[in-house]
Amino acid sequence: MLDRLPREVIAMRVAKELKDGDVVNLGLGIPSLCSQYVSEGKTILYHSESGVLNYGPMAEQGEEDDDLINASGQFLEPTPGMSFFHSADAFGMIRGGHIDVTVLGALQVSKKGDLSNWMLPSRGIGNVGGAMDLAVGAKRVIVAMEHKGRDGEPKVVSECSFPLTSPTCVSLIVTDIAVISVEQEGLILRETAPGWGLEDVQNETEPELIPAKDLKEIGL
Amino acid sequence: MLDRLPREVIAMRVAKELKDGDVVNLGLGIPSLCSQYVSEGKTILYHSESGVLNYGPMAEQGEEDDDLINASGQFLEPTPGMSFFHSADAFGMIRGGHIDVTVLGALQVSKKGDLSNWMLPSRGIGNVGGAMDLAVGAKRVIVAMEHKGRDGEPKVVSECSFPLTSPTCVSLIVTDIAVISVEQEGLILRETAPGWGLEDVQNETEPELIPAKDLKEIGL
Amino acid sequence: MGKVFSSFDEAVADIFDSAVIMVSGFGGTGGTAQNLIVALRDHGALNLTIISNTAGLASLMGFGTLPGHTAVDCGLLIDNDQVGKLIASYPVSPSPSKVNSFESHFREGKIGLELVPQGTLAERIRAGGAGIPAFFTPTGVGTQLAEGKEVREFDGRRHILETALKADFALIKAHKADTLGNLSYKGTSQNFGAVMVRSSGISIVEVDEIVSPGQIESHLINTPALFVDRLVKI
Amino acid sequence: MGKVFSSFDEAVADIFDSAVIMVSGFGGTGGTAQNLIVALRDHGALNLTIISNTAGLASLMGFGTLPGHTAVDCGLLIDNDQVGKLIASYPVSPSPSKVNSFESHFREGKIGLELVPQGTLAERIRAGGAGIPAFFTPTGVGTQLAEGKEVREFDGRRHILETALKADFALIKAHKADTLGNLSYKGTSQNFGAVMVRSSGISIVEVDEIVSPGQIESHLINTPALFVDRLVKI
Repeated sequence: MLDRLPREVIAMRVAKELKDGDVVNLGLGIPSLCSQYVSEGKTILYHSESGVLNYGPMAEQGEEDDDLINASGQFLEPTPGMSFFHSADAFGMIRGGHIDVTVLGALQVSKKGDLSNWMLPSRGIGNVGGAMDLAVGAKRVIVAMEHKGRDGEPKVVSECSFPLTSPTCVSLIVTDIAVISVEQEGLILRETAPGWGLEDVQNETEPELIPAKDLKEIGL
Repeated sequence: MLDRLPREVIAMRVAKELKDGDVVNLGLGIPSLCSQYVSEGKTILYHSESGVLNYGPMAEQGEEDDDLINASGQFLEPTPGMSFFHSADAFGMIRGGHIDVTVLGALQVSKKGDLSNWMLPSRGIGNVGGAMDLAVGAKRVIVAMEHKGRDGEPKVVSECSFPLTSPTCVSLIVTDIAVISVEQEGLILRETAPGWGLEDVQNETEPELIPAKDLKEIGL
Repeated sequence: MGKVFSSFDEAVADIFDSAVIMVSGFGGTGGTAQNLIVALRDHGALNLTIISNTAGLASLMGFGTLPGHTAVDCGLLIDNDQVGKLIASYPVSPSPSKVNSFESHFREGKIGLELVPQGTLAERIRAGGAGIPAFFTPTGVGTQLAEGKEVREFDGRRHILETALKADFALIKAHKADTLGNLSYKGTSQNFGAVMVRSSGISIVEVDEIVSPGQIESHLINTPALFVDRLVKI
Repeated sequence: MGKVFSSFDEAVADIFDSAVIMVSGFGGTGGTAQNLIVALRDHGALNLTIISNTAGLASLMGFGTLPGHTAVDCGLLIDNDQVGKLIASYPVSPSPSKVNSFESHFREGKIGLELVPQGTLAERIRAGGAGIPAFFTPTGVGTQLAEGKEVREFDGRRHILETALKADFALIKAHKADTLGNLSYKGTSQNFGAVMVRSSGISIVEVDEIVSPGQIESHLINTPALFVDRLVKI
């Protein structure tokens, strides 16, 4: 069996997409790991729906302050140049197109870039949180996720069967086996995990993948 | 000829209308004088469209700061408990119903309480400024003005012939000869300047005035 | 103009059955009016509509809560069967296996839900305070949360019409107040409170400290006094 | 991410003919980017659309201007025939006998005007920065400024639909900046600038001082860095 990349490596690959000066909002789970892997010399301004811009590392144990959290409820360390704002302004930034990149988890992504990430139909109720705002508002939406669900079902699908977060919003999908970009002509397979070929990835993907001319191994 | 009240006395009469704890926005001209005549013991929070709440006296000569002005461009003195905000918030306060009383000047007020105060038709162009927002947003609109125009024409009219600021917004009119409230049944003459009778005021007023049961001399 | 109340109970005493109540806080304890919520629980008003980002994540799972602390949030009012309807973006536990009282009440049909994207929730509350009855937003277009809503294109992009939210009361936590009602918050704890304070008929604010006017410097005031009706010191 | 420019001229060099430009300031010199306006005059871009509260009251009549000071404001660009259209709430002199260059250009048909109530102007600019393409407001209903606008009742009261304003550039004055782009303003000088900085493609800010991150304390930052593109020290 082929090796799948660990969560940290998915986050590393996503971190490569972040450019100097970008304003970035990281979702729960794998996305939240990305900030650890941004190369030095790049200044990234991290934004959180809790009402903070330019946060840095998490607070050390014993230094936690419940007036200083990110949207995952993690305690932040005070950072030079950090600023605070209320929720209407926090989402004005998102909806107004001031976030360059958001990295989100997903339950399903369709071949058109539709995103489903807020409700399992089996549960019948879910938390929408800020996901719809981010999916619609950020200039670039990157999905970071495992390629298959725990049930073994593909998560890159022809049509989302789960409730949508937003149609046609995802531009890049980074998983534990592949990097796929969403283009007008369809899903372009750009990179694969070491040892994985087009067919291996296709076997775990519902819609047809178009191999990139320069299809290569995932680079970090 | 009967004596007309000076501008200061009009302002004094309006000041009586302001209640302890009121948030008040004062327009240009006579309205701007009102704050000088509020009786001690009443706490009034003055709001200005320039982005300040709870301003106090004007700055002394030599103490002026162009980062501290009211909507009339007057320099303010720093005051304990004064706060600042941007223009969208300044008008959110107005439109959102957080201003208890605004005192405005007028070119015309109609018997239904329609207000015209932003453009002389003869000029063909005018400054709307914050007048429409205040007329629509404040809980109570008081007009403070001279009863007749410089041309001798009545300013309390049956229908406004000048461009409207807002329909049916004025609740009280205080002039140099009378205090008139705008009610469902029409304009009620509540008080008159010393020596002035119903007929004297009526002669300078286009629509019919209904004398209040307790019609009396203007009290300060 | 006495805004300072001497007890939490007194400050919530006139909250009536079926009132609409905004409750501040992002989900953790920061910015959550824990004492006012306890007072409202003790007060016992019923069939409340609660507008809140979550149904209480701090009390459920320690979200944004300091280690070793026991959190109070609007979950307490739901636990106590005082809530008939919730307007929120994050009403249930993130894990299906952990069921909060909102979710169980919801499945029993005892509580209604209006699920709102978080940014739309914040903007609807802001609109309520700013005299804007409705606005168009791109958020939610093409999803089940847009069902029944008016759709209109602007600049070639679809938007839906959302309406303002207002409340009879808001229960807010701030850091400091002066006796005029000016407020300052700490760090990320202004979140929903600094917006809700504008759109509630009566805003009730618990603070760590109440000082004289001038003791919060002008440029440190986050919420101008005109939005604040009642203050209680913790 | 170098946001700091070494000259006003360099900071406005790419402003193109027919650009839409927001200009901060309430009407006086406080909050008005006087140096950037001079640079834009020297630059000479033509047929600009200017979005500004006034057409320049400081230069016209010393409004909000310290005694003995000569003020620069967007009136300079109108004087210099660079403006094809003005979107403003207070475009002319308060006295008909004092005619500014906007009014004379307007009467000659050389400049267009969109007259907007001041609060609607501020809210339209905020909407432009917050991704809200349109909203309903009660301001202006029943007046000539509502002509041609959609009217709808909410809660029994008539409202009109207003659309967002955006710009290609904004010329803003703030007090301090750090090199990340965080801004603080003094007193009443945030007014329109703190909103315009959000709704312009490229925001250009002149400041009294540029410091390192951390030298403006977090709770003193009025405008978070993400809204700011270019900084020039006065």
